[in-house]
Amino acid sequence: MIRFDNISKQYPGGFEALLGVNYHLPRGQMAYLTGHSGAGKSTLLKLIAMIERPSRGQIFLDGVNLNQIGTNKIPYIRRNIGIIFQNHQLLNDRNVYQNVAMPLIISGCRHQEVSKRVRAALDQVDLLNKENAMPITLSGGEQQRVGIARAIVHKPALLLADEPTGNLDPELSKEIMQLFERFNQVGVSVLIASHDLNLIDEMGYPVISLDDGQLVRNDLTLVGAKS
Amino acid sequence: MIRFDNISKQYPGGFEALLGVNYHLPRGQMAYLTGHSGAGKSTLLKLIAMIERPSRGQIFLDGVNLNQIGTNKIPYIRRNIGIIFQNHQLLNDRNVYQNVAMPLIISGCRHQEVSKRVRAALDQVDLLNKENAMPITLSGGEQQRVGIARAIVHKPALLLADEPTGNLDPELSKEIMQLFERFNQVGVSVLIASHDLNLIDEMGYPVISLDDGQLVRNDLTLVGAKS
Amino acid sequence: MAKTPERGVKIQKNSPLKAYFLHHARVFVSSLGELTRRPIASMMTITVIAIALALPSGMYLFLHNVNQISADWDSSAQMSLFIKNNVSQRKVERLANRLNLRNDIESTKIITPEEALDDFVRISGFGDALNSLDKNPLPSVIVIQPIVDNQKPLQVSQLLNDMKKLPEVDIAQLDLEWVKRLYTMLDIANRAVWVISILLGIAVLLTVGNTIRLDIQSRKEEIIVIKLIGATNAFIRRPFLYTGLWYGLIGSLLALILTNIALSLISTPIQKLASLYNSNFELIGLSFDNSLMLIITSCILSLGGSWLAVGRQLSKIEPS
Amino acid sequence: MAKTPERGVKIQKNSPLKAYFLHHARVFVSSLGELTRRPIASMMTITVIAIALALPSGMYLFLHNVNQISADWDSSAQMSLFIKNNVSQRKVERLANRLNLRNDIESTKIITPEEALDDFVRISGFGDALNSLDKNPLPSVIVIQPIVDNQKPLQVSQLLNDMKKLPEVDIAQLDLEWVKRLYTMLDIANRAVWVISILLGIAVLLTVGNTIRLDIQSRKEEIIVIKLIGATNAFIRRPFLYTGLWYGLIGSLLALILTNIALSLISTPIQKLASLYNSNFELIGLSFDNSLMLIITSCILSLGGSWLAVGRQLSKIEPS
Ligand SMILES: Nc1ncnc2c1ncn2[C@@H]1O[C@H](COP(=O)(O)OP(=O)(O)OP(=O)(O)O)[C@@H](O)[C@H]1O
Ligand SMILES: Nc1ncnc2c1ncn2[C@@H]1O[C@H](COP(=O)(O)OP(=O)(O)OP(=O)(O)O)[C@@H](O)[C@H]1O
Ligand SMILES: [Mg+2]
Ligand SMILES: [Mg+2]
Repeated sequence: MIRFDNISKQYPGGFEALLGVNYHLPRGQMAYLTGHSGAGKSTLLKLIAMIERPSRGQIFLDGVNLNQIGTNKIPYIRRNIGIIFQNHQLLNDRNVYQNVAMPLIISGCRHQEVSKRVRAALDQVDLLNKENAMPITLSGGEQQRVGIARAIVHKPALLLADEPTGNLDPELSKEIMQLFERFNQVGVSVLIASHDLNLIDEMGYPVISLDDGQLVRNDLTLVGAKS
Repeated sequence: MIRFDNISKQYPGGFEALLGVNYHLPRGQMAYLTGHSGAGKSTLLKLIAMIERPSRGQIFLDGVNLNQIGTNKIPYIRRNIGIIFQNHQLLNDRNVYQNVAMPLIISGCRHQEVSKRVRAALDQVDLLNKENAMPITLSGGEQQRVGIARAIVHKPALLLADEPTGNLDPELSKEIMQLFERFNQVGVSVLIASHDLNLIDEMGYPVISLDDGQLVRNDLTLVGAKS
Repeated sequence: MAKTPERGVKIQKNSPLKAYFLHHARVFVSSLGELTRRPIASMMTITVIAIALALPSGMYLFLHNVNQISADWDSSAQMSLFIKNNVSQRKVERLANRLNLRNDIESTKIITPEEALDDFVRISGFGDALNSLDKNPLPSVIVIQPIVDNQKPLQVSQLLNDMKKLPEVDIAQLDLEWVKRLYTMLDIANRAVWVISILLGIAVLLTVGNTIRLDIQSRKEEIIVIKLIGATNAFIRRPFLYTGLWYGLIGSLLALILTNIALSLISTPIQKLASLYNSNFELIGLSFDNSLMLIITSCILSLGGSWLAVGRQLSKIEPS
Repeated sequence: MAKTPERGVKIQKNSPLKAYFLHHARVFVSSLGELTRRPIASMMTITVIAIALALPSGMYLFLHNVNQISADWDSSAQMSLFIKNNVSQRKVERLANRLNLRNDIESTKIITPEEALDDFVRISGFGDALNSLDKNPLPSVIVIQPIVDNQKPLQVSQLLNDMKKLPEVDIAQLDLEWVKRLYTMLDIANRAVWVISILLGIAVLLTVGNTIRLDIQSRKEEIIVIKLIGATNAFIRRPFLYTGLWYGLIGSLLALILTNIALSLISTPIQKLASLYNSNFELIGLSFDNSLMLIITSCILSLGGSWLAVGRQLSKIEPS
């Protein structure tokens, strides 16, 4: 699903956030991404979603070389990815329902279909009762869950999650991870950046690990060889 | 330092975020605040910082009844509190240095004094090298640390922290907690909302716990009796 | 991913064309909704636009009406040709008829020496002595009513020169020089209205552009978010363009209302003024065509302003 | 906490007054810095303000100049009094002297019947017959030059009526009715300039208010953050007010420049026009006082606009 081919990312200003990163996440695979604060986890995910472009190397998303995608094609790439952002990125002037419905509206989905899917997604993150609340009136964890609902509502082929449980209590974190697991079981590829090493251990999925922009652990090579 | 006297908070819309909460945090005490997502932790902290006003009950901050503080006096109350917000709340159009300097500038501190204190604060969160970076170019954890530096730069008498390590790896989380501990040792009262139960256990400070807006655990009564 | 059967495709979509129009209609209506949700803020922008539009149309009307009034006064812009004494009465008549054919002369009128003397007697009030004259000393006069074209005030001078050159004519004299001066002033004022219209048109463009620009700025975060979840630039641009259109539309309607209120307010004093001069003058309002022009101009300017703002701003806002 | 010795107090502070002025000066300069950091955006707002200010000052100048021109023409606004035949020449002289004392009369001039006849002979070109008259049939005429006050066009009519009632006067006749008409028009135009100035003043107020409002809106997050860390409302308000002031100041300067450019552009054709009428007319520019007034008005309007916007908006933005 995702293949990084010797990817480096240098930010304007000269900081090298990623340095020669190679890995391959097979289709339908779930994996974790770890590393200290500032190791480059978010940068790695941003490269996949084309929020940043790599300085060197090539990224293949489902066989497509992202370097060859023009700016005006980016929206269509993003529509097939569900992204959970580290800082939620909710629309503050729309309520929870409208936030979650956004990806469907953007891709021109029918009205009845929208409402059915949004409710299903909200149900999965246990927020059906907050449907009409504005994001600003939600607790940190609730906002995070709205972001998760929005990422899964259009049933993307790939799910990227950046610290999806940073604001959640251990119990809820576990539940959310299990939600991702269920998605993975119906064929969605999932990549989750997380600090919660205990939970990661518990879930038992392959881990790739960054340290100062370099890959220092890559369980996926084993998996890749296997599949 | 902080006394909650039968505090309830009902948000507009009717949601009861806090229900009859009583506790007393003695001056110079450090304590943890826990509870599930949406339990009311942030609400409790917001009441202390006068970001929200209680619906019922009285809050005493260092002996002052907050109900008797007028709107125009609020800024002066806030200047004596260091607050670390769940969502960082950084100024995106100013760099790290300027963000951290803000509390000092607001209270009219001298120029030389400002730069000395800001550098000291940045040093404590290990961000001296990012002094001139804009918040948007920082990783999630780095932003969180800028928020921490800003909260401690003016050496407040009380430190409130809402999920200060949600975006930090376990190692850094530990360091930050130790930073709070050092502050506490020089007499600062500290109240930290956190989900990181392992870390809380490890630190061994008193815990107060919320469940659906109600206080279900309060180690502080023991402490309060002791002191 | 583009190559594989997309999961997203499973979503039941409308037919593309229908979806497109539905979406446009929805954005068109919802952008109006946005404006009404912040009524005071929207009214500030709209009022500025309306003032900027009402002023040139008001001034246009003012001048249009003054032109009209002065057209009434044209009758005063006569020319008197004093005919040489040795020209016979018949020749004078022939000359008058000939002049009548010129396309810059409206009409001619002959005042015979007898009539002139009668007038003179009447004016001076002392007829007895003159009546006793054995020979009338006064010349024939041909009074010419030129056709005055506001756009060409010099034509009348030209005509006057021509007349002076006629062999039969002793003296040719324009009765009311001031009419020419008035036309010169009106001409300058007409040009001024054009300049002012252009300046205020720029003001409308900039006002809408500025409003939309700041609007975009204040929605920067939202735009980033919505880009992050796969919205195209066109999708993001649309509501802003429609908002600009609404500003222009409502602003021009308000301008029309303002202009017509102003018109009805001054109509009474003007009517009174006109009656003082025995003029059956009717105040001219904005015609349907004028109004339509104003609305269309306003919409185009506003849309242009928001287009500029959106183009400049949207490309600057990219997630990072 | 207010009661206890505050830890924050340990921070070395400037003396409050010095700190206050230092802070104001810093904000004053830095708000200009903000404007120059977004030059195109700022120019849009400033241009709208400048246009809105340049228009009324331009129109004011136009009318001021027209008034000036028409003052030159005042000499044409004469009145002729045809004196009854039975009034002796001495009485005519006495009447003329008496009239001269009126404060609405500039000067009087007597045309004796002999002079009148000479004129008539000259104009008609046929003196022989008239010269042979044994008695001059023409009356004495007193030509009056009234003092024309632009503000009171009806005074002249009043004077005319007075003259008609004089027992010695047979016929009193205003030579140039059109002057009165011109003054009426100028009067209307003067009023129009006032109305337009007020409208455009409102436009300035709204433009600045709107810009500041949207500026505040786009800084909503920042304002919340800065409130959260203990900033007072005054602290937050200040940069916006200074920004408004800058808009007004720069806008008015630009308006002055625009007006003076326009003035120099039309000065040549106007000069030519004036020379056509043998007038030694000098185009009047904006005086120093006018300019100062414009700048002050603009600053007050802009500050007022931003004050309104800030007041309305800041109270709405509260952390939650
Ligand atoms: N736009 C940018 N410009 C410059 N430097 C940047 C930018 N974005 C990120 N960086 C730097 O790149 C490094 C990696 O950032 P990244 O966000 O990928 O870290 P991370 O692994 O997600 O950390 P965290 O766990 O704290 O979120 C950081 O040191 C950060 O300061
Ligand atoms: N402004 C508001 N208006 C209405 N309801 C609100 C508002 N703010 C918070 N709430 C509700 O109050 C409840 C408690 O919110 P709070 O932010 O205190 O939770 P929390 O304990 O901090 O949770 P988390 O760990 O997820 O941050 C939540 O259910 C939230 O939806
Ligand atoms: Mg990150
Ligand atoms: Mg919270």
